[in-house]
Amino acid sequence: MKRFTKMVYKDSDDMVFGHAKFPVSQHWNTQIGAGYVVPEIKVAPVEGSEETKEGMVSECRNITQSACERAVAIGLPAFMVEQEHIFQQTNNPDWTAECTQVQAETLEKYYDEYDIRVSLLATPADIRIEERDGLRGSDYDNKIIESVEASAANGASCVAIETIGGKSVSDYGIARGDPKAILFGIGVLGSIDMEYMWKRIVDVCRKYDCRPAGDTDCAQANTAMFLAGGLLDKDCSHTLAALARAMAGARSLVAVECGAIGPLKDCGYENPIIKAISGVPIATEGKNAVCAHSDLMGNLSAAVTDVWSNESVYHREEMGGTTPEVWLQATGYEAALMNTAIQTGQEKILRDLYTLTDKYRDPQALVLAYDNAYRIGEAIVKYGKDPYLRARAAALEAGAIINEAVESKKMYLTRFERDSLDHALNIFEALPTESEQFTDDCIRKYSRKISEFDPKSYEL
Amino acid sequence: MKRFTKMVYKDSDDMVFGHAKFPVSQHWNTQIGAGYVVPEIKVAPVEGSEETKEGMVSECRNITQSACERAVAIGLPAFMVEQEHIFQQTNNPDWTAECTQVQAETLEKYYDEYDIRVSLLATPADIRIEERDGLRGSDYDNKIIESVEASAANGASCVAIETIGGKSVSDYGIARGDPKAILFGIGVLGSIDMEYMWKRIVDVCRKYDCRPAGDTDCAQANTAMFLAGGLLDKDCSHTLAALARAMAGARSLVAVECGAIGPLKDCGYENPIIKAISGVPIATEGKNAVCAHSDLMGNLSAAVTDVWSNESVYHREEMGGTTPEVWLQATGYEAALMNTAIQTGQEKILRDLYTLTDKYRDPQALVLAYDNAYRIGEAIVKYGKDPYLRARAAALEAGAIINEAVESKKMYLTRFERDSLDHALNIFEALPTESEQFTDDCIRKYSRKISEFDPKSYEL
Amino acid sequence: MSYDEFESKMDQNFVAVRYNVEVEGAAIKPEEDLDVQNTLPTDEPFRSIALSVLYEDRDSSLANVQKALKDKISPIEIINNGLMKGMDAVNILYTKGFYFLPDLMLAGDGMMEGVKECEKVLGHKSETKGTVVSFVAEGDPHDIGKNMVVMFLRAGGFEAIDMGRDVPIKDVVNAVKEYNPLFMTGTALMTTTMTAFPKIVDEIQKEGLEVPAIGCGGGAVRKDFVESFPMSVYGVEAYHAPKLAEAILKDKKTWKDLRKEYSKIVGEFVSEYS
Amino acid sequence: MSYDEFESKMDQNFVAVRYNVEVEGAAIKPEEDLDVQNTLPTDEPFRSIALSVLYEDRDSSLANVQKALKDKISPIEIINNGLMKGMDAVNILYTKGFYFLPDLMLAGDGMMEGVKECEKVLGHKSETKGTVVSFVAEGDPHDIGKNMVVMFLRAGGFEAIDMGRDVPIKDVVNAVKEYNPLFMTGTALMTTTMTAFPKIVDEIQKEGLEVPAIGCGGGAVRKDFVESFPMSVYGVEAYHAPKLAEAILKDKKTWKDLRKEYSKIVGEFVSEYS
Ligand SMILES: [Zn+2]
Ligand SMILES: [Zn+2]
Ligand SMILES: [Zn+2]
Repeated sequence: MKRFTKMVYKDSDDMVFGHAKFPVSQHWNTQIGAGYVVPEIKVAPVEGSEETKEGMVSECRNITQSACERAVAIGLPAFMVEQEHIFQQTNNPDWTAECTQVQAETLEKYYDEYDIRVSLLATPADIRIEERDGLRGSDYDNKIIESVEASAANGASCVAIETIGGKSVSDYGIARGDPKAILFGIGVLGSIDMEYMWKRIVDVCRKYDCRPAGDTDCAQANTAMFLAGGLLDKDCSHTLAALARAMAGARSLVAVECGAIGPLKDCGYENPIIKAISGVPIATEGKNAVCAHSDLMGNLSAAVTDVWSNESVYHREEMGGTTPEVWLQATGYEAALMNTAIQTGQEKILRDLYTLTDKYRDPQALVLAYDNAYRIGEAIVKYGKDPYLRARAAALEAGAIINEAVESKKMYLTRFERDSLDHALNIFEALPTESEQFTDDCIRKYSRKISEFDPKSYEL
Repeated sequence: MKRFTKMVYKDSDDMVFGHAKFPVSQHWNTQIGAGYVVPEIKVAPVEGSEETKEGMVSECRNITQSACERAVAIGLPAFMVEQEHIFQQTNNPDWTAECTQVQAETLEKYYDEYDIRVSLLATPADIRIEERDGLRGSDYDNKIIESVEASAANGASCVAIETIGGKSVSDYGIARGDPKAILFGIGVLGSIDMEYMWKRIVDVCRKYDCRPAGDTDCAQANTAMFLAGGLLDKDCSHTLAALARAMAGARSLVAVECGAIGPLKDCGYENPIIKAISGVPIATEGKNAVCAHSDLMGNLSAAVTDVWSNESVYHREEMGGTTPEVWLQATGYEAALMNTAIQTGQEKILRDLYTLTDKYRDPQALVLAYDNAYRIGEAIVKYGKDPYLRARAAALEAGAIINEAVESKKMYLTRFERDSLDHALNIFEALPTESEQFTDDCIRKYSRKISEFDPKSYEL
Repeated sequence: MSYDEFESKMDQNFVAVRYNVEVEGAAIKPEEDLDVQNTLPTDEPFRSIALSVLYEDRDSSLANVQKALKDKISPIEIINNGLMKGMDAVNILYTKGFYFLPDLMLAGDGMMEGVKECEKVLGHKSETKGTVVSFVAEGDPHDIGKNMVVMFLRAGGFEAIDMGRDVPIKDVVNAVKEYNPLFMTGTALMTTTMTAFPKIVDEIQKEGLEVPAIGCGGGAVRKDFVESFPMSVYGVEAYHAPKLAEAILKDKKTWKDLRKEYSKIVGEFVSEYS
Repeated sequence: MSYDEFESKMDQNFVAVRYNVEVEGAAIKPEEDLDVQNTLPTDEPFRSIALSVLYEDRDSSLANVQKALKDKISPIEIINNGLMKGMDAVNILYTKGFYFLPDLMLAGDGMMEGVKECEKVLGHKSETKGTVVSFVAEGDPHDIGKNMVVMFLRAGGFEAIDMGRDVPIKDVVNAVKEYNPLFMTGTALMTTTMTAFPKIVDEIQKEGLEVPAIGCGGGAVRKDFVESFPMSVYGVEAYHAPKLAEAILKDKKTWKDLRKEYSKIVGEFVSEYS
């Protein structure tokens, strides 16, 4: 496996939305990162649709067709439908096959009739449970790969996943403000598990006209982000969430190192770091994903995006239409603004406005501003061959970025944020420089404390 | 009454979001159009809340407090809550009083604690029914003014309304593609009724620390727009909807002529025309109002806005929070982008990107692009003293704008759009140049055809 | 800052596509459509009467009907073989996307004018497929949706009783007593006025009355709300109303059937119905 | 293009305000808070034990408890007058916004460590206010919400039975049989896994069992869904769980009461409850 030890982008200023160094071509005449931003729509199947295969197939058809109808009604040149699998879909690969097929047929019909560029991203669920037969070779594990294949074989343009390796440990660390557990969970365990998963996913996709897209650290860094919540919440420190995000950059890069080519999945807020390193196109979400969650970087996350997503929404009716219609319109209009900026040569100005709107709203936004994301990327590739060291370097660089902004009186921190940042940086600085030593330490410490954690799941 | 016969803005390029020639100051330290854009949140009370006064008061409190909580959670510097009255609220002015009071108290609490700029817009419903005791002096009519007073006396920052004068005639015209009926309904009857309503509203507001804000042609031009719908709908021609919108500019201006000072209400897509003429700040809605309806100018409508609204949404839960939270976050993030553009001196670039994103998406968007809106404003003030002639001039100018864009191969029309535009312009060109003659003609023609229409409601 | 300069650089195909223009077929004359040809009568005076409806010409519609009546043509035949055939042709073109709402409204006006003239001679109301009662909920002043529903129903050969807007619950219940309708349609713009619908159903049930279905739609009305009480069907488009009425009339569909088979009955994809 | 130049021009006050920093009060030491002072025991060894919990020091908590046990202090007293008092103080600071979730989790770890040590001496489980059963719905692998609920319940003096994640309906029903809990909490991340909740209620009813309330929350779970079946209460924040349990225990509140008085019971504005 090739590890990244150099930056593909040579300057952070070269990064901008709608453009990736390595655009991806898919069927139905869609290119990602090739000079235009593609809006994405994703809808959570309604409760009850999980009862039968027929119910789920009908739900998938409706979501897709509703999106198609709205796209042509408002004149979108392109869009992507993502189907995030429910448990039953992944656990029953024949459901996956039929759902994917009906979605592909629907999209193709509109592609044929209107020449509209369409794309279908299938995202099997990572249904593995560490304490139940482990992460490797379990029934659940096999079903995931079968569902990847069923997606690829039945017309998906690309396949993504949100792997959960290391989550038991990072969850423990996030809830307790334990930076070492977070680093171990994300940087070491997450990276090991991704390698296991992604080598297999890429092999499957290559057999079909289907692109291996990417992974996100939804299970870990997003847990920190959601727990951190709004400015007045008191669950997770926003500075620690920022460090977790930086480490997630080191982790999620593994998919690309295994052969994923993008777009990296929407909820990976770490994606700008990976784009900077590897040049692959990315999906992101922000102000048009308020339906799903509240983040503190609604605009900033659009700065270097290639696919702009709503993350998730209940499947139901709004006054303005059903949610597949309404939320595709929301992401579609924002993508249209970005595409206008590209067409008129103003994309870098809009990128900078997006970024500056949120850069000092929150420490996590700060470290994901594209120039800072680039710096974190540089820290990662410097230790590119070692997942532990590069995750640690990412966290230290993120800490440095925050501290610089505080010193220049642009970023203000609460005591909670200040204390937990100092605490984390002190710990990280004092850590061993040998991966093995760190891993042994952590196995000893966390096997005892976290009942779900099983080193064998990571072949440790 | 002072009629506008000159443009307040001397150049369309001087118009930009967040800035109005005549900013409005309100209590709670809020300024509108004074260099920053204010996000607006509006939520439709849940079904059942109309059953009792207590239910409605509790609903109003919850909506307001939820918005406040989210505003401080994500760091918004300012926001506005609009309460569009339900029938029962306006019909029972004591409900209005109590609802307004609890909302004002809630907002003030957050203003005191966080120094956040807040604003409350109360919008009594126009509950008059033309065929039931007419538009003047009926019980319903009196209740509206009492509700205006109850709003002003109990802490509303400003008051707006959507008057329905002329609707019976314009509805007839919109459904039948009859341009003359539309011109009569919007340009003549609408303007007459607004004068009747707005003189009284302004008098009431001036007794309190409450600003008379503005009116919108929601009842007429928005009916045309909603009926026109998406690109593939077949109910109302989009060119005719564009002409209706231009005429609405001539109509809605009357509120300002009677003393309204803005912000003009969000769903008035004609507002840019009126801002160009009169210099008052405006609220608008677009891509963050997809919850409420689908328009074809989600970005363009932000170009010269001062208050950015979501229009309306069900009061319920999304995954990302309740709708007062989620949708304030949506408008709040867009306002933040605009404010960043203002702070960095890039506001005109962002304005132009917003505009160009939609300018050729639809004929109505085209005529509302700020440069074209300005042209329509010029046509209006040229005949400023005569409501009929200025509405006709507005329509003719809008037609000219569309035809120029078609000729330069920037705008493409379907046959339906082409035919109905030609038909309307031919009719408008052949109309009398005397208001009285036109009015007499129309009274004769439409009294017979439209049972609800009663000339006495307009003192004709 | 040069707006024009920006504009000149843009390739619209990456920003907004006018699919309505892109997919438009060649223009045809209304009577050239094959299905219209098969629908229009070939013999006079019916053909002229039907064509004047098709051409949305209220005056000529009226004149043609008056002439036929003077020639002692049966008013029933004028309605069924002339006016309604013209309207059928209009419906065909509307469904195909060649005609638009204004065409349908104006043709409908012409058709109704002719029918009234025939009824004068008949001395009573002409027969229709059945009666539908249409109203706007109490507290709600917006009625364009209801007006469209009424016109679509009349164009489809139903008698539509137009109760107007801001209609008290009691009046709606009385209308059920009076007309024993095939179907009712209620529209509302707001979340807080649509609550009249379940109250009406409740009153109807209390009175021991029944109506096969009440189609509820408009503005803020949602399917999940409408389906939270009995007898009701969520109506999505005004032009669906006659199709629902037909399904009740011909196929004896109940409100439960209509909920389940809505998409099939109206013959198109409806996003609100999975 | 100069990003830095843009940045230097900005007045952040018109774009984003860090209200968390703006409204932060002066720093205080935990034991300086007046309410904490009133809660902490004054006599030793309880004060030291309580303080080690308050300082989130698991090792010193354990050492202090072991020493006290060696000194023959009653394990029950150590728990009630030492460990739990420390935890009460932690809860006070959390509610006031001086302490944060990690403080609570770490203090809870220290408290639980001490309790276990006492139970070794006792030879049995210590008494708690009551038992709560917590699970993650079947098909759902996400459990951080449940883990927080469990910790908040334990910190509040309840025994929390942690059933883990992806728990089959049958196992939940069996837990009700086995523990006869005061309350249950179920969490789910997805619309399509939260459907386990009504099924569980159904099974419980079929078995003729009862549970005073099942608090349902997490991810995609909505109040309107939760309130569409009986016994259930929509839970908004993990730290609300012990407050709901208290209300059931002390004030004999039923699930219907909890739905109606949620905001009052948890003592704060909750947007989801009007
Ligand atoms: Zn995710
Ligand atoms: Zn309106
Ligand atoms: Zn509106």
